[in-house]
Formats: sequence, C-alpha cells, structure tokens
Amino acid sequence: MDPLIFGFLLSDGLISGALYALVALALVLVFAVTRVILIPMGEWVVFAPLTQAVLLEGRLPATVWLSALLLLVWAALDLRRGRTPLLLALAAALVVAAGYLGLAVPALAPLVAILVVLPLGPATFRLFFEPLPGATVLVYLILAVGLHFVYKGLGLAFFGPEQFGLPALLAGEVAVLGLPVPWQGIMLVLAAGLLMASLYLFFTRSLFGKALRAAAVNRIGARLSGISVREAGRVAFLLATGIGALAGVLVAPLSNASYEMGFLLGLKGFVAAIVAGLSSYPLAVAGGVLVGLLESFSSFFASAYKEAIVFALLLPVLAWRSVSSLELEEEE
Amino acid sequence: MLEVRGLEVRYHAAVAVEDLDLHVGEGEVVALIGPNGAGKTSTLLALLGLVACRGEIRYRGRLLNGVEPEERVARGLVLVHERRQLFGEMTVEENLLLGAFARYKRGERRLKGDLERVYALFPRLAERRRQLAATMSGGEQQMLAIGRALMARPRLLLLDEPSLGLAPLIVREIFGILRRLKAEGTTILLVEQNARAALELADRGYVLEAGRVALQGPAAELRENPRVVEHYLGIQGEGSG
Amino acid sequence: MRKGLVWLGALVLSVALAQAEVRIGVTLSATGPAASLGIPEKNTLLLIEAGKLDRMPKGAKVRFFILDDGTDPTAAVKNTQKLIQENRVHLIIGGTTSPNSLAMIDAVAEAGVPFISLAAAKAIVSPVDEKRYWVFKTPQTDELMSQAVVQDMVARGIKTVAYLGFNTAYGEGWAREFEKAAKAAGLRVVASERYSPKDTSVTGQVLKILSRRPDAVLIGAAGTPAVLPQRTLVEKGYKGQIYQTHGVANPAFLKVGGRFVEGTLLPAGPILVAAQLPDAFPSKRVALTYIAAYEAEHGVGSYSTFGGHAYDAWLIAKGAIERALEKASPDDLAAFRKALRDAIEETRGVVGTHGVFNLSPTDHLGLKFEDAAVIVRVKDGKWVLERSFR
Amino acid sequence: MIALLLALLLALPWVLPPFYQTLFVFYAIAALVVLGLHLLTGLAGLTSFGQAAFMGVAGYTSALLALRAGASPWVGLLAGLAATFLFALVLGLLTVRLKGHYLPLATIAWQVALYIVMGSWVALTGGRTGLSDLPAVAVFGLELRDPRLYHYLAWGLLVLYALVLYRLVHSRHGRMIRALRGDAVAAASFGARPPELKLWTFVIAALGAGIAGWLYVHFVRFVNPSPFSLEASIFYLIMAVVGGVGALPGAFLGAGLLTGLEQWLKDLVPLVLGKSGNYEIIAYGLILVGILHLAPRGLWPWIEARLPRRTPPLPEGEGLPPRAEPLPEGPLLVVEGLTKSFGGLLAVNGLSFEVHRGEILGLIGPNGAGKSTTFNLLAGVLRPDAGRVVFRGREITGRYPFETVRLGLVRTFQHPHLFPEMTVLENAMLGTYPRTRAPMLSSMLGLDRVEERRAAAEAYRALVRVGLAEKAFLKAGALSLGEQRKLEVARALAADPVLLLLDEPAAGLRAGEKRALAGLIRRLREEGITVLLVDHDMELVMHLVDRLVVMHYGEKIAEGPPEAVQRDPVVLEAYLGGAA
Repeated sequence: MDPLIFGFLLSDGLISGALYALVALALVLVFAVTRVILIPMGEWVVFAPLTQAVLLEGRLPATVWLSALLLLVWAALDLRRGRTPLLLALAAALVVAAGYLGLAVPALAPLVAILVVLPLGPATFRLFFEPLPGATVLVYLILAVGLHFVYKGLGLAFFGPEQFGLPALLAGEVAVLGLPVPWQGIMLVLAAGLLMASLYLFFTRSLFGKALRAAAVNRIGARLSGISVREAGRVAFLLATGIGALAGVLVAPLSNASYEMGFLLGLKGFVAAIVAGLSSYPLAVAGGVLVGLLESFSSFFASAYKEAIVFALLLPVLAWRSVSSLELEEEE
Repeated sequence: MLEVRGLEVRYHAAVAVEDLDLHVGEGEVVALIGPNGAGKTSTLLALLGLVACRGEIRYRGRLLNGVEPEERVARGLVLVHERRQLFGEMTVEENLLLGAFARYKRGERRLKGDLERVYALFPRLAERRRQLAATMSGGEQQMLAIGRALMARPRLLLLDEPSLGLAPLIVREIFGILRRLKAEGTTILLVEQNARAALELADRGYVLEAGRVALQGPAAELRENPRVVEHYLGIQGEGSG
Repeated sequence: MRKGLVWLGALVLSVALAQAEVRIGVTLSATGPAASLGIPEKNTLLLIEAGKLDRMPKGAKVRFFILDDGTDPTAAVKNTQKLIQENRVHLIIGGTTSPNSLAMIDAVAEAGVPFISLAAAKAIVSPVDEKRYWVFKTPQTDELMSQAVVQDMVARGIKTVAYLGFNTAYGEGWAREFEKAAKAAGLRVVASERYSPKDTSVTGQVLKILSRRPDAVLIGAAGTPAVLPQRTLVEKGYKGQIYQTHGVANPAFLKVGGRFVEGTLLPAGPILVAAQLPDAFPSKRVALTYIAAYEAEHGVGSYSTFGGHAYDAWLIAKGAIERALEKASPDDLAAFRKALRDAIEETRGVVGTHGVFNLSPTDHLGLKFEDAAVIVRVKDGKWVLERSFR
Repeated sequence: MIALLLALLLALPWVLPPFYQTLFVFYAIAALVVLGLHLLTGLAGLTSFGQAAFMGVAGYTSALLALRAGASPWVGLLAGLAATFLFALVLGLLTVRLKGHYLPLATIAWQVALYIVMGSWVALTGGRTGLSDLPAVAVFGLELRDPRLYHYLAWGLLVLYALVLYRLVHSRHGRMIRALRGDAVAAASFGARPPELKLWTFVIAALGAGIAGWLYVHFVRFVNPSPFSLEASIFYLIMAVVGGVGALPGAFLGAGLLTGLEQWLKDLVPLVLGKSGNYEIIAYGLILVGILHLAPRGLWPWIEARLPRRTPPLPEGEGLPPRAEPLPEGPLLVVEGLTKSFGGLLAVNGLSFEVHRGEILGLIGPNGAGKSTTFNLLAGVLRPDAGRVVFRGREITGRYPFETVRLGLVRTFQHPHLFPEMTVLENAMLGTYPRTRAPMLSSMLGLDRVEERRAAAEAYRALVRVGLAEKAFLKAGALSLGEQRKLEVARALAADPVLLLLDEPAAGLRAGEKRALAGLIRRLREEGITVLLVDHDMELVMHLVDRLVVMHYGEKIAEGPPEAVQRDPVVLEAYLGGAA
C-alpha cells in the first residue's frame, strides 16, 4: 500500500480511536461503579455539539430547559426526603443562565454546550437508576435502552433530522511526518490523552478518585468506609457525561453532528469497553484505538462490509479475552 | 450508646434474627457469641443498615432506621466485616486512608496522625504500606481491616469474627490489640465464635441461638454458665469451618 | 358582515355534510434515516389537509390518516394494514423509501387498494403485473435520474467516475442504476464505495477513490449526511467534478455544506429551480404555486423536491377522485377503490411540480425524461439551473 | 382454563377488528422469538442480542429458495430451520463458552456482521432494497393470504413451540438449565455438563427465532434486512424483560403488550399532542422505564404474585430403579497422598485415609486445617496437585463431578446451593438427573412422562425421608436454614448415593434440628449409605461418627474412634494452643 494512504488511514483511525476510547472510558467508569451499561451515552455525546450549533444559530437550545427541568425534579425529590436542595436549584438556574450567556457570547458556545449537557447524566442516574438499587445488569440494560429511546426522540424533537456543521475550534492543518492532519483532529487526540492522564491522576492521587475506584471494586467495602455508593454513581455519571460532551464538541467540527449519530458512536465505544472487560481503563483506551483503526482500514478495503469486518474481527479478540480472564464472572 | 429493640432480619422467607433486644453502653465491650448461623453477623449488618430489618435501632439517642450505612459510618458506627472487604487492588495505605473517607469528605484533611496511630498499633502494616492488600496474608488483612475501621475514629466499633480463619498466634495478636483498644476506652461490640477469647475480653455478653438471645449477662458469669461451657468453651469451642 | 359569515359557514357545513367522505391513508418515514425525505412529504400533505395548498376535489370531503413508519418496512406494512383495515381508506399515499414501498405492494394488492408510492425504485411500478396493477408512483426513477447524470458527464467529457453512496436502499438503488447507465454510455466506474449516514468519518473510502484518480465522483446520499464525503474529498485535495443526487435537494444541505459543496452538480426534478426555468417549461407554474404555499408555512428556502412528489401524488389523486365519484360511491368500499384505481390509471396531462403525468395501463409513472429532470449546480449557496434536457 | 384459551385463540380472528388480525400475527411472530429468549436469557442466563439475525437466516433461506428455485415455502421452512440450526451450532460453539460480558457482546458482533452481509451481498439478497413477490404459504392448495388464515399458521406454530419449550423446561434438562444459571458448580455436582447444555439451549432458542423469521417473510411477502437488525434484537429483549424473562407466560405478555403498545402509541400520541407527532418513541421509552420501575422483574411475576396459587397433586407411584451393580470388596474410598496448594500455600499436604463401607467418618480440624479443600478435592470441584482418590475400586482423581456423581459419590453444600425460584420438589428432582436417561429431544416431545413421574416420586420419597414432604410445592427460597439443609440432603438422596459427602450439615441449626439431623444420618447408615461428614460441631460429630480423621495445617494428625481422638494430646494442642 502507498505509504501516504497508510499514513492517512492511520491518522484517521487514531482520531476516531481517540473518540471511541473516550466513550469507552466513560462507559467503563459508569459500569464499574453502577453496573449500568449506559446506552444513552451516545445521545449525550451528540447533544453537546447540537446544543452548540443551535446556540450559534442564535436560538436557545431546548436542552437548556431539559437540563434545568431534570435538576428541578431531582431537587423536588430531595425536598420530599427532607433535604434542602439549594445547590440543585442553583445549578438549574446556572444552566439557564449559561444558555443565555452562550447566546450572547458565541465564542463561549462550546463551553456552554458542555455545561448544559453535563447535568443530564447525574440527573438521569438519580431519577431513573437510583430508585432501583440492586437490579440485575439485564434490567439496568433494558432501562438504559428505554432512556436511549427517550433521549433519541428528544434529540429529534429538539434538533430535527438534519446534521449541523460546526466551526473548527482550531482551524487549519499541520504536517505530521509529512502528512497533513487537521488541527481539530490533533486537538481531539491531545484532549483524549490529557483527559486520560488527568483521570489517571484523579484515580491514583486524589482520595475522591480512590473512593470512586473503591466503590467500583468493592461496594460493601466502600460503604463500610463511609463511601456512598449512590454518590459514587452520580459522580461516575457526571464524569461520563462530561467526557462524552467534551468528546462530542471536539469531534463534531470534523464530522458534523446529528441526533442519529449517537447510538452508533455509543455502540463502538461499548465494543471497546467490552474488549476491556468493562473493567480496565487502559484496555478500554486500547480497545477504542483498535476499533478506530479496524474501521479506518476496513473502510478503505471493503467499505460495504466495514462494520461486518470490525465486528467479525472482534470475535477472536473476545474469545482470547474470555479465555485469559481469570475471574469467574457472574453471567448476566 | 446503642439500644436495639425487637430486631428482625429475614432473607426471603427465612428468619435470621427475630425479636432481638440488645444494648451497649459507652466504653463497654460486649460480646455476641453463638453457633454458625445463629444470626450474629446478620445482627451486625442490620446495625449498619446493610440488610433490611424491622425493629428499633437507637444510637446515641437517635433512631438510625432509614439512615444510609455511609451516614452511620460518618456518625462513628464502624464495622469490621467478617470477610474484611478490603480493596484488594489498592495499597495498605490507600485502604487506610479510604477508611477515613467520611471524615475527609467533611473537610478533615489531617489524616497523618491517625495513620501514625494505626501504624503504631500494627507495626506490620507500617512495613507493608506500599503493598497491595490482596497480596497479604489473612492475619495481615484482618489487621488492615481493623486499622481501616480505626481510621474512621469509631465511637462504636463493630467487629465480626476477627479471628476467623487465622492461625492461633495471629488470633492471640489480634486479641491483644483489641485489649489495647478497650484500655483506650473504645466501645466495642464483638461477634466471635471463639467464645473463650471473646468472653475473656468482654464486659458483658449475649449468647445467640437461632436468631434469638438465649442467654445474656456479665462476661464473667457467662464464662461460668454450664450451658455455655458445654457448648462453646470445651475444646469444641475452637473449631470452625 | 358577521351575519353573512355565519350564513356562509352554515352553507359550507351543509355542503360538507352532503358530500361523501373519501379517506386517504398515508404512511411516511417522518423519522429514522429517511426523515429528511419524509418530513417535507408529511408537511405537504398536512398543508393540503389544512386547505392551504389546494382545493378539495369536487363533491367529496377528503380525510387524511397520516402515520409514521420510522423508515422501517415492517412498520410500513403494519401501517398499511392498519390504514386499510381499521381506517378503511380508499387510497394510500406514501412509502417514502423503496423498501417500504416494495414491502407495501402485497398488502395493497391483497386488499385491492390503489397506492401511490413516493419512492424512487423502478421495481415499484414495473412491470405492471397482477399486483402492481394497484401501484403507482410520482417520483422520477433512479434510472431516469441516473440517465440525467450520465448524459451530463458525457457532455463534459468525463471518462472515469467513482461512486460513493449510502449503505441504504437509497444508495444501493443509485449504485445499481447509475453503474448500469454509466457502462451503457461508455463511462468507466473505477470505484464503488459505501458509507453509513451515521458515520463520523469516510476517510478510508475517499482515499480509495482518490487512489483510482476518477474524473468525477458521484455521491449517492440524501440530506445533510451527503456533506461529509464531499467535504472529505475537498479536504483531501480532490479537484475533479463532484456530483450529488437529488436526495440532497434541501436547504439544510446547502447550509451545512457551505463552501465544501460549492460547484456541485446534481440531477433534480425541475421544481428545485422552478423560478429559473423558462416560462415554457410545463411544470413551472404549478411548482411556483406549491413553493409559495410551502414557504409561507415553513419559511423561505424551506421547500424540497420530496414534498413536490407528495403534492404530485395529491394532484393525481384529486382528479381521479372526482372522476371515480361518477362511477361509484365511497360508501361501497371495494367498488370505489377499484373505480379510483381505474381513474388514476386514466390520468392524462396532469401537470405536477416535477413534470406532466400521462399514465397508462403499462406505465404507472408517466413522466417524460426531458420534463422531469434538470441538472442543477450549487453556486453561491444557491441552486442554479445548469442544464435542461428539453 | 387452557381449553378456554385455545377456544379463544381459534375464535379470535373472526371477532377481532381487521387490523388486529394482522397485529396478532405479528404478535405470534414476536412471541416465538421472545419464548426463545425466555429459555436462553431467562432460564439459562445467556443474554443474546442476536435473535433477529437468526430470523434473518431462516427468512432469507426460505425467500431465496422460493425466488431462485421456485421451492415451496414448506421446503423453505425445513431448509431455513436447517440453516438456522447450523448457524446457531457454529456461533454457539464460538459463543457459549465466553464468560460474563463477552458473551452478549459476541452476540452483538455476529448480529451486526450478519445484518451487514444481508444488506451488502446485493447479488444474493437483493441488498437493502430487498426481495419482493415472495410466495404465500399454501395448505392443501389454499393460499394463506388472509391474516385470519395466517393467524392459525402462526399461532399453531407458536403454541407448538411453547409446548415443546414447556416440556423441555419441566424436564430433567430444563431443571438443569435453570440450575446452571444460578450455580454451575451445584448443577455439575448432579451430573450436568454445562457447555453442552448451554449450546443446546442456544440452538433451541435460535430455532424459535428461525420459525419466526420464516413466518415473517411469508406473511409480509417481502424481505429486506431491516427487521433483522440489532435494533430489532434489542426490541425482542425488551419484550422478554418487560414480560418477565423468567416465566413462559411472561414471553406472551411482553410480546403482546409491546406489539400493541407500538400501535396504540401511534394512535394516542398524536391525539394528545396534536398532529406534529414523532413523540411516540419518547412515550415508548418512558413507558418502558415506568414498567421496569413498577415491576423490575417483569410484569408476569408481578401479576403472578397476585393470582391464587394452585397446588398440584402429590407425586406417587414407583420411584426410580435403585443402583444395580454390587459394590466391590475392600474400602469404599481410598485417599492417598492428596496434595493441593494455592499460590505456594499448602492447603492439603499428603493426606491419606480410607472410608469403609457402611461407616460414618468424620473429618474435623481447626480453622484453616484444609477440611474444605479436602472436601472439594473429593467432590471434584478442585483438582489435586498430587495424590489419588479411588472410589469403588476406580480411580476418580481429578474427575469432574458430573462423572463421579453417576458412580454414587454425592455431596451436599455447606452454604445451601439451592435454587430459590424452583419448588422444593424440583430442587430435590435435580438429584435424580444422573439416574434418568431421557434425551433432550424426547423430553421436548413429551416422551419422558413415565421417567419424569418416577423421578418425581423418587424425589418426593427423599423429601419424606428428611421430613420435608409437606413443603414440596413451596419455593425453596421460603425455607428456613434448617429446612434448606434437609433439602440439600434430600437432593443428594434422590441421586441414590453410595457415599454421601456432607459439608457442615449442622451449621446454624437449632438444638432440636441437630438431633433430628443426627437421627436422619444414622438412619441413612442403616439403609446402607456410607457417610463422610465434615463439621466442626463437636457435639454432633462426637455422638454420631464411627471414626474421626483430624486435620491440622493440611495434614492428618490423628485418626480413630471419637473417644480416643478426644484424648489425643496432639489434637488437644492443635485446638487449644491457639486460644487467647
């Protein structure tokens, strides 16, 4: 093969891979802490750039109201349990204020979009998953599918069926080893790397990060140490939404964004997450890059069968991972 | 300190604990003994809120029913679990620090002193502070579990079978440490199959059989009780699966 | 004045009560991958229902039952059954995509209900056999549109061409018909690649195409997802001519495409550039009327060619209903359905937004190539008439 | 009741409004797939995201045969099922051995791959545009085009499949499939071969989907890949979970409810929200979420809990034939130099002892002495590093439990390994698995009735022996700990043990229960069963056993009658040396 084409495919695969790796990281995080396979993740990934696009068109995106509404419902639930939900009400107000700020200052739109999407994750966890503690993985999964339908439907209602183009945060290209690569792609890869590094630091250096890990590996042990598994779940959802929204905002200028793209993105991230056994963060990153590269090269060689190749090639990986994993997991 | 009335724990339809009354005074060490499956562990889990139960649990004058386990930990009700429930993939020191998480979250950032205290109590942990918890021996893991609980500065320490599965020498060491804790004034509720060791340490004791209190009284009296002697203090008292 | 209005209202009401009710069932892909086609179709029919686009047929009150099939053939069939059996409709319009329309054929033929499809595939109405006896359609076939593209390519001296299309029925239909037409005209198709409308990258496919150095590339995609391959081609330095299909003919494509789609050529129904057509062009006036009404409701530039297909279906149906009413009463379900079918087949000289419809027992589409297709160029973010075949 | 339902089913097409006739056919098609999931996911615990792909395999096979070779749809059905069988066998071999989350992902992988092949192999399958003009199914020349007629075909096949499944679930195989999910070790201890059972479960579920696929293409008479997509597979899984994946009526409930829901929402949502529409999917998702919050285990268990319960008749009649072959002379079980270490730590070190026919041997020792490890080595759960085990003159070292149980080496579990969702009787019947022979196919066809009846009688007798007869039809989850232990013993008895391995049977029992247990064990010895007992309850052990083997730090330190062992200074040191 022409080395130039090889280089292009490689860089394309790495850029997609960085995106899938981020989604996979978020999925692993959420699953490890809450045992939820977060199907609606993909929707949140696209909600962020779509929100940004609508802001740039000078309209207030409906996601602002959705976010604020969910936060208020959450606050109402807290109120019923006898707590004063000052922070939640404040957050709801903040989301709305941020929305208007994004309208006034278009340069801030990407940031505002992430901020607006951010509460969706933890609020969804609080409203829909927390009331069912200890349900099986399968029930959580179906619940997640139901929420995926809801968010997908909302996506269509909010943003319409068409794609939106987004301006690059950093326009232009740069030559890497003689190969022109868009800055935006490099930014995505760098951001992915940076995010991974900071997650690594968070999990290994901060006691809060360690507590999150503790809640993931041993729920009872965590509760014995005064770590609230519920709170850990909310934090996991928050981080996941944040990672997803950031990934979405970074990739959208390269690929455009529409409400429909989420599911496939989520699925590919999920594939990468499974390669990692839904438990290992470094392997999730590797899985993401693997899926990205497989996809890039198979779209060159046999585009009609691209997904078939990606998934078929996964079977041996799965078999190998399954044989080499020591623990006898529960089958659910 | 702790006042339990009419406690009942069920799994499916099977009753594990029924109509149990229990109290622990400030500074007291109370032992809960009885055969396997008598409901001792279920009682402790219920006290911490890790299993659903009926009845009234009053801790430092306030009802605990409906309070989340982690909130109970934050209020100083700390359990050393029968299976230790350590974070195997983390180091000894990380495990210990996480024991103080409830305090850390409240804003207490000075945990060094507590760490030093635990290390002083368990010099072996100090030697192994960088070792992963899962790679340690059973006795060391038990020490770590107790150490982690101490990091939370418990007002009432619940101990579930600290001698379970340990070699006799280690058991002796662990009970030595419990004695020191007692001397420092820590309130302890101890569940133990090693009835002899437990009753030697405790001020008072309860004997549980099939989910109910069969006998109770000062530890010294229980040690003399012929029924206790026959069932729990012969050579028979020691063995356990 | 007010009194007069009340009287007028009462008069209209009494006439309406006296009129027979004709029920039209509609199943469209207003959601799912073909939503960008289905939504303007649906909007158009809603406008007609509201009386904002056209008058009702004489002597009948028309009731619409509009369902969404989510671009899923099973749902389209279920909808069809539901419309026929539950709503007892006399006519079915819809089937936005070719698989949906094809899947519906059996159901309508079984029940003896005339069906005007809004999908492209030629197989929907050809050959007119026992089942397709009941089936008609208004959009130009893939074959007809491919013809237009190929003729334009030949005229520009293009020798080699690559195809990059959706991995959906739309992209597949174009691949089949275009490659056939291209071969017949002596063009060499050097690559035929597929991508998903939901893909976030098509770099691999584009690189493959670039490595074959085609004179032109045809992108067989609908709506805004058609932008990504073109953009990637441009970004990777492709200098040849890029063609799109009529599936992109909506304003969102221009908006999202921006500078990347500048200079694109595409085949389209004449409605797309109605205002620029010579006055002699038969469908110009109808198209302009339709566009004006549509834009009044949905904003300037909001119209697309797909809504036009739905309007054309309505125009054919309207005339046929009037004629069928003379033969049978809508209360006699079977008889009126048959009469309506016959009337539709007798449609002659109905001027629609995409051309003039002259149906016959062997031709259930009835469009002439030169009336129904033009080549359009994207210029300064607008559709500009490039070539007409008249 | 059943007759009433059947009559209703027969009359249904003629009373339903026309559109519902069609809907009922789609209902039957969905229910076929969901029933397969009930077996696969609900009972065997294997979550599949790939059932729609099997529909596609059968559907396309039949469609292509009809279009390309002019074959009758009936030939298509056979060929389609054969193709589904082959695909399921190959994919099953690849898939069912995968652990944990790898299995569902593998099903996603081949689901997506097959779907894309269906869509992209245009020359064969007609691609996404699909194949139209498929023939209708004809019965004796009558073409089933009217949904009212197709209703009988679809529901006929569905009822047939449901019956087959019902027979299977309530046979020795079905009980094992259910057991496998909860506890593979316990299942294997009573003779099941987990991978094999899983594979067949997988194939049977796929065949249900295959029938559904065939019905689908010949009903719609058009085929393209979209009804065989991952999304479709997920829909079937939703139906299964919403209805209650663990129960057969749940499959009918889920399939019916969601098939209807989709349609009702199409009518209702535009009414509520005006014509602008597109909100059905949101409502659908919210309703789904709502149902799961109301009934997380699905609707059927929720309804069942509110229905009156009927008690089936007590099993009676002859039990299973007892073991025929005579026991060889000499010791029943010989253990020689048994050694096992975990990560360098010697848990059992060169242990040797014998168990004589007709005796009760106790194995005791302080904590960590290696009793449990020894027990697991004998039971075949662990494999020894060195040494051998000879049972009835045959070497069984390292043999799997499903092999040794057939020889009469039967165990109980310290923490009862029962299946709380199954009745007490069904739990006991698991014990008869190694003694019964009916192959899976004859179970599915209901040819195992006689054997089943005898197995039930045998299990019931075992329940009588341990004193649990009156609780036979309760769910095992409702038993007290003492009763659970009795059930453990009853299940072992149903396996006709030669040597019974009891793992701490007295743990957690009240004094009275212990005495009853001791009496039971003595009776068993009188009936000729040899018992090896591991326990630490000295009162029980000392009064019950004939001989004792005492272990300490993985080694045998004493052996002999209880009175002698009790006075042995080495034993005393081992036990008392460690006290505080």
